[in-house]
Amino acid sequence: MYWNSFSDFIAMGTHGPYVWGSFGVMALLMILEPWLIARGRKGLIARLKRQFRAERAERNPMDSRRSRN
Amino acid sequence: MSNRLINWFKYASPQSFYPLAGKLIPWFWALAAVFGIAGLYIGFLVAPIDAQQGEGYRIIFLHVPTSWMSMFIYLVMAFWAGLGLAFNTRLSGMMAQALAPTGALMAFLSLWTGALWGKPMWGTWWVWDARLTSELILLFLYIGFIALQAAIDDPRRADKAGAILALVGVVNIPIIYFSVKWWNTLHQGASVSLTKAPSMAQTMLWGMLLCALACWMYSIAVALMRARSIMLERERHTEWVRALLDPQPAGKE
Amino acid sequence: MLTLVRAVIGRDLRLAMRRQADIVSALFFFIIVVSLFPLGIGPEPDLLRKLAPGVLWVAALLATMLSLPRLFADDHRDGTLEQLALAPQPLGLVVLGKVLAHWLVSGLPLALLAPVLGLQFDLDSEALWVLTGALLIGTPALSGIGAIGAALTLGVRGGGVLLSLLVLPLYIPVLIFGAGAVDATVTGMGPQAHLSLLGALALGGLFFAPWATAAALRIALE
Amino acid sequence: MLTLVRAVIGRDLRLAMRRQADIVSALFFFIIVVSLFPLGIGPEPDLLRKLAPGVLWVAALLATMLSLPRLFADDHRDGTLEQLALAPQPLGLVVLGKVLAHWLVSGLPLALLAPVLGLQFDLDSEALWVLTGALLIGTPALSGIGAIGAALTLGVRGGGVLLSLLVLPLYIPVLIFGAGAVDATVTGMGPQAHLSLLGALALGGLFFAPWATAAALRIALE
Amino acid sequence: MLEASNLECVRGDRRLFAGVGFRLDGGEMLYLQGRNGTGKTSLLRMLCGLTPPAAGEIRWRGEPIGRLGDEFRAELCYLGHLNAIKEELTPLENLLASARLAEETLDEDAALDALERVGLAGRADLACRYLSQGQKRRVALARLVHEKRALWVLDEPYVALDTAAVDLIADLIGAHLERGGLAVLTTHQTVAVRAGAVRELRLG
Amino acid sequence: MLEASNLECVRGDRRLFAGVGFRLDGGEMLYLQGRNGTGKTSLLRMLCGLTPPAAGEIRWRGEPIGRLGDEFRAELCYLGHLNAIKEELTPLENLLASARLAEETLDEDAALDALERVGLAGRADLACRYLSQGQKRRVALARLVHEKRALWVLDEPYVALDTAAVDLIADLIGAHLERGGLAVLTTHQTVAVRAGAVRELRLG
Ligand code: HEM
Ligand SMILES: Nc1ncnc2c1ncn2[C@@H]1O[C@H](COP(=O)(O)OP(=O)(O)OP(=O)(O)O)[C@@H](O)[C@H]1O
Ligand SMILES: Nc1ncnc2c1ncn2[C@@H]1O[C@H](COP(=O)(O)OP(=O)(O)OP(=O)(O)O)[C@@H](O)[C@H]1O
Ligand SMILES: [Mg+2]
Ligand SMILES: [Mg+2]
Repeated sequence: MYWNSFSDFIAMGTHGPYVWGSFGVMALLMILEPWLIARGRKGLIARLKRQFRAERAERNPMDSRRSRN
Repeated sequence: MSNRLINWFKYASPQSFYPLAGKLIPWFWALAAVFGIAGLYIGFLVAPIDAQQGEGYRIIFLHVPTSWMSMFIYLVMAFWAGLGLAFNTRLSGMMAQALAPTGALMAFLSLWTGALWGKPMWGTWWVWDARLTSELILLFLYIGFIALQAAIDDPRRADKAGAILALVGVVNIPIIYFSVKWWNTLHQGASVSLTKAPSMAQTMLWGMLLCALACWMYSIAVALMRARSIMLERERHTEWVRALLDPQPAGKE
Repeated sequence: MLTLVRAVIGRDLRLAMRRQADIVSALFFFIIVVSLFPLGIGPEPDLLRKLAPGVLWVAALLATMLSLPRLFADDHRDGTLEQLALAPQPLGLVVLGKVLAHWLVSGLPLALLAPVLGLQFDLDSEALWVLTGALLIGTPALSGIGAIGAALTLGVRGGGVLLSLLVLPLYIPVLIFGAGAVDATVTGMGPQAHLSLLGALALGGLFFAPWATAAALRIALE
Repeated sequence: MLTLVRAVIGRDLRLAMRRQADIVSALFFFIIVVSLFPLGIGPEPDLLRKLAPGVLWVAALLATMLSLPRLFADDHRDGTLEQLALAPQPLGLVVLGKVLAHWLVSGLPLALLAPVLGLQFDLDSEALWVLTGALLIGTPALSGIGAIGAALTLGVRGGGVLLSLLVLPLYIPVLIFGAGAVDATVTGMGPQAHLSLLGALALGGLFFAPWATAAALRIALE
Repeated sequence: MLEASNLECVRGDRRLFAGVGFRLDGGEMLYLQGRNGTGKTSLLRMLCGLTPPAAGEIRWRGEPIGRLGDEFRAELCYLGHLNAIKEELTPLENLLASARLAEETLDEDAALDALERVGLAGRADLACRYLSQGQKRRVALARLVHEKRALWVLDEPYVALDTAAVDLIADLIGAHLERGGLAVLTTHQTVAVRAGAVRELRLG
Repeated sequence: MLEASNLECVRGDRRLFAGVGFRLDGGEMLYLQGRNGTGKTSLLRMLCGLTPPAAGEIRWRGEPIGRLGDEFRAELCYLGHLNAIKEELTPLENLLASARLAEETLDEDAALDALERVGLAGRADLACRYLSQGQKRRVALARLVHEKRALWVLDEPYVALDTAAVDLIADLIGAHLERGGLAVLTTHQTVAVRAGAVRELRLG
C-alpha cells in the first residue's frame, strides 16, 4: 500500500479535485447509463405487455371478427 | 466449416441472440467489476507517485482506457454497420445502434478526464492540438450518427443511412491514432511517461490494462443490454416477442 | 390576445419537440463553428483569448441565421400561412408568438451553452458571465430582425442565402455591442454601456419587427 | 456516359442561372462572414494577418455548406429524383454531374473571389496565390463530401442543421490542410505537402463520394 | 350576402377574366367552372381577400371586404389546393392546433369525432407524413365537420379522394347550406350536392 | 410480360396488403382500385423497384426486376403524385431536360408539338411556377405524348385536370396500348380507356 493516511489519499498531492472530479463523473455516468437502459427496458416491456393483452382481449371474444384497417 | 456458418447465422437472428445475450450479460458485468476493482486498486492504492506529474497522473487509469474504447467502439460499430449494408442482416443494425451511445459516452469521458488532467499538467483545460481536436470530432461523429438515426423513423432506413455515415467516418480513426506522430503536439505520444521511470512501469502498465479490460467488459455489457431493448422494440410484431411477453394460457414461458 | 400568442408558441414548441434533432443540431452547429476557428488559426492560447468574444458572437449569429429560413417556410409550403393570414386576429401577434418560440428553441440554448465554449478559449469567469448575459439580451433581437428577413424572402427561390444577405448587415450592430461588452470586460472597462444598448435593440426588435414581418408576409401571400 | 454527366451539369447550371440570386448570395455570404470578423475582433493588422487563412477557409466551408441542403432537396420535393433513380443510367454518374455543377456554382466563384478578400487582410501575393490554389483544389472535396451528407439527410425533417452536424466534422481535414498550406507559405515553409494532401482528399472525394451518395439517395427514396 | 361585381383578374401580361359578377345568399352555393388555367383559383383567392382584384369590388353583407378586414375573416373558411397540415404532427394534433390558432373551441372528443367522420379513426395518432395522398386531404377536410362559419371557399376539395369520401364531403357541404351557410366551390368532377340553389359561373 | 406474385406491403406496424399477384401482357392495362390509403401508391412504387416488397416477387419478361436493374428501368415510364417539373424552368425546358436526362432524343419541334397536344401552346415559354394546378399536371403528362417505352406506371394521372384533358390522356394511354404497350394505372375517377383488355385489381 502506497498511502500513509486516508486524507492523503483524498488530497492526491494537490490534485485531489481533478482526480476525483474525473473519477466521480466517470463513475456517475457509468452507473447512470445502465440504470437508464434498465428503466427504459422496464417501461418498454410494460407497454408491450399492455398492448398484447389489449390485442388478445380484442381478438378472443369473437375470433372471426378480427379485422384490419 | 459449413457447421460453423450455420451456427453463426443462427445467432445472427434476433430470436436466438436475445436469450443468449440475456445469459451473457451478468458474466460481463461480473468481469467488469472484477477487472475494475483490481485495476483501480493497483492504480490508486498500489502504484507510487509519478516523479514528474505528481498524483494527478492517476487520471491515466481512467483516461487511457476511455480513449481507447472510444476509438475501438467506433470501429466495431462501423464493422456491424458495413455487415448490415452488405448482407442485410437484421441484427447488425441493432448492434450498431446499441453501440453508438456507449461510444459517445466513452468519447465524452475521454475528453472530460483529459481536460481535468490538462489543467494541472498544462495549466489549461483545453488546447487545440491535433489529438484533442480529433477526439472531439469523434464525439461529433457519434452524435451525428445518433442524431441521424433518431431523425429517420423507419428503422430499416435509419440503419442503412447510419451505416453509410459510419463507414464514411471511419477515416477519422487513424487520424486520431496517428495524430501524435504526424503533428508535433502537446499531447504526449505513446509510452513517454512509461519509459521515464521503468521501475514503476510494471505496476502502472498492469493497472492500466486492467482498467482497460474493465471498460471493455462494461461496454459489452451495456451494449448488449441496449441491444436487447432495441430488439424487443423493433421485433414487437413477431411471434417470438409475443410468446416471450404474452405467453398463451395453454403454453409455457 | 395573449391566448393567441400562447397558442402559437405552444404549437411551435410542440413542432420543435417533434423534431428535437433541430434544436440539438443548431447547438452543435454553434459548437462546431466555434471549434473550427482554432483549427484554422492555430492553437496559441493568447491569440485565441483575444478572438473569443468575436468568434462566439459570429457563431451565434450564424447559428440563429441558419434556422431562420424555416421560420415561415414550412407554414408557407403547406398552406398554414394562408390560414393564419385569414384568421380574424392580427397577424402581428401570430408573428410575435413565432418569434418568441424561435428564440426559445434557438437563442436561449445558445446563450446557456456559450460559457462552456468560452472555457475552451480560456476566458475568465467574469467574462463568461458577461458573455452569457449579452447573449441572453441580444438573441431576441436576432430572432426579431431575422423574422423580417425570413418573411421578405419567403417563397423567393434561393431564399436561404438571400436571407443571410439581407439579415447579416442588420445583425452587425448586435454583433458589435455584444462582442464589445465582453471585450470591455476583458480589458477592464465595464460592460454596462454595451449591454444597455443591446437591451434597447432587443426591445425595439421585439416591438417593431412583428408588424414589419406581418406586412411582409401579406405581400408574400399575394 | 459522358453525355449523361454533361446533361446533368447543363440542367443544373441552367437552373442556377435562372435563380442567379443563389450564386450571388453565396458569394455575399462569404464576403459578409469574412468581413464580420474584423468587426467582432478589432482592427489590429498583425492579428488580422494571422487570422486570414483560418477565417477565409472557415467562411468558404460555411458558404459551401449553406448551399448543400438544396443540392437534392428540390429534386426530391418535386419528384425529379424519383425519375432520376428510375432512369436506366447509374445513379452515381448523375450524382457526379450534380456534384460538379455544385462546385462550378459554389466552389469555383469562392476560389476566384478569395484573393480579393485576402488583400483586405494584408496577405502578400505569394500567400494569395497559394490561398487561391488551395481553394481550387480543396472545394471539390467539399462538394463531394457534402453531397453524401445532403443525401443522408434528405427528406429528414430538420435536415438542414442535421446536415451541418454530419458534414462539418468530415470537412475538418480539408480545413486543416487548406489553412495549413497558406500558413506554411506565410511562415516560409513550402505549401507543397499540404497541397498534395488536399489534392488526394479532392480526388478521393470525387471518386468515392458519388457512389456513397447514390446509395444514400436510394435509401431516401425507399 | 356575398356580392361581386365587375371583377377583373390580370396575371403577368394576361387578362384572365373581366366583368365577372355574382350574388350569393344564405343557403346558396356557387359552383365555379372552367377549363384549366381560366382563373378559378385566382378568383377564389380574390374572394378571400388574399389577392386584390385588378378592378371591381367584393362585398360581404353590403360592405367591401377590404374595409371589413378581420370581421370578414372571422366568417370565412378557406380551403386551398394545399392542405395546410403539418407533416410532423398527427391528424389529431393538426386539427386541434388549427382550431386553437383560429381561436375556436374544439375539444379532443370533437376532434376525434371529426376524424372518425372522415374515415381516419385508426390514424389519429400517426404522423401525417405517413398518410396517403387521399388521407392527407381528408385531414384537411376534417376541419369542415365542426365548422360553423358562414362562408366556405373550397378549391377543388375532392381531389385525391375516393368516391366514399367525395360523397361525405358533398354531404357536409349540403348540411352547411341547409343551415343557411354559403359555399363557393370549384371542381372538375361532377358531384351532386344536396343544396337549395346552385348557381353556376363559368370562366374562360 | 409483367408478373407479380404474392406481394406483401408493410408500412410501419400495418400490413397494407398481402398475397397480391397479377399478370399483364402487351396491350393490356391494369386498373388498380381501392379506397384511400389501401396501398395503391405503395404497390406502384414496388412495381418500379423504388421500394422493395416485404415479400413476393416482381418479374419483367420472366426475370426478377431487381436482377434486371437498368435494363428494366430502360423500359419503364413512371409518373407519380408529384409532377417532377422544375418551377423555374418553362414547360419547354422541362420537357427537353427530362428527355436529355433519360438519354432520349427529343428535338425542340417534337417537344413543342407535345405541349400543343396537351393544350399548353401559349404557355411554352412561361415559367412553370406561374401555371395553374391543372396546367402543371399537363406539363408532366406531356412526356407521354412521345413516350415509346413499354411499361407505363401512372399514379392518379387525372388529378386536377379538366374533362378535355382527361379525355386526351385517356386517348394517349389507349394509343399506347394499341401499340402493344402495358399500363398500370390508379385513379378515383371513372374514365373509359380505349383498350384491349383492362384487368382490374382491387386492394383493401
Ligand atoms: C481533453 C483532452 C485530451 C484528449 C481528448 C485526449 C485523448 C487521448 C486519446 C484519444 C488517447 C489514446 C490514444 C493512444 O493510446 O495513443 C490518449 C492517450 C493518452 N493521453 Fe490523452 N487526451 C487528453 C488530455 C491528456 C492530458 C492532459 C494528458 C497528460 C498530460 C494526456 C496523456 C495521455 C497519455 C499518457 C496517454 C496514453 C498514451 C499511450 O501510452 O498510449 N492526455 N489521450
Ligand atoms: N405571369 C404570368 N404571365 C402570364 N400568365 C400567367 C402569369 N401568372 C399566371 N398566369 C396564368 O394565370 C392562370 C392562373 O390560373 P388559376 O390558377 O387561377 O387557374 P385555375 O382556373 O384554378 O386552373 P386549374 O383548374 O388548373 O386549377 C394560368 O392560366 C396561368 O398560366
Ligand atoms: N409508419 C406507418 N405506420 C402505419 N401506417 C402507415 C405508415 N406509413 C404508411 N402507412 C399507411 O400506409 C398507407 C399508404 O398508402 P398509399 O399511399 O399506398 O395509399 P393509396 O392507396 O395510394 O391511397 P390514395 O388513394 O389516398 O392515394 C396509408 O394508409 C398509411 O396510413
Ligand atoms: Mg386551380
Ligand atoms: Mg396514392
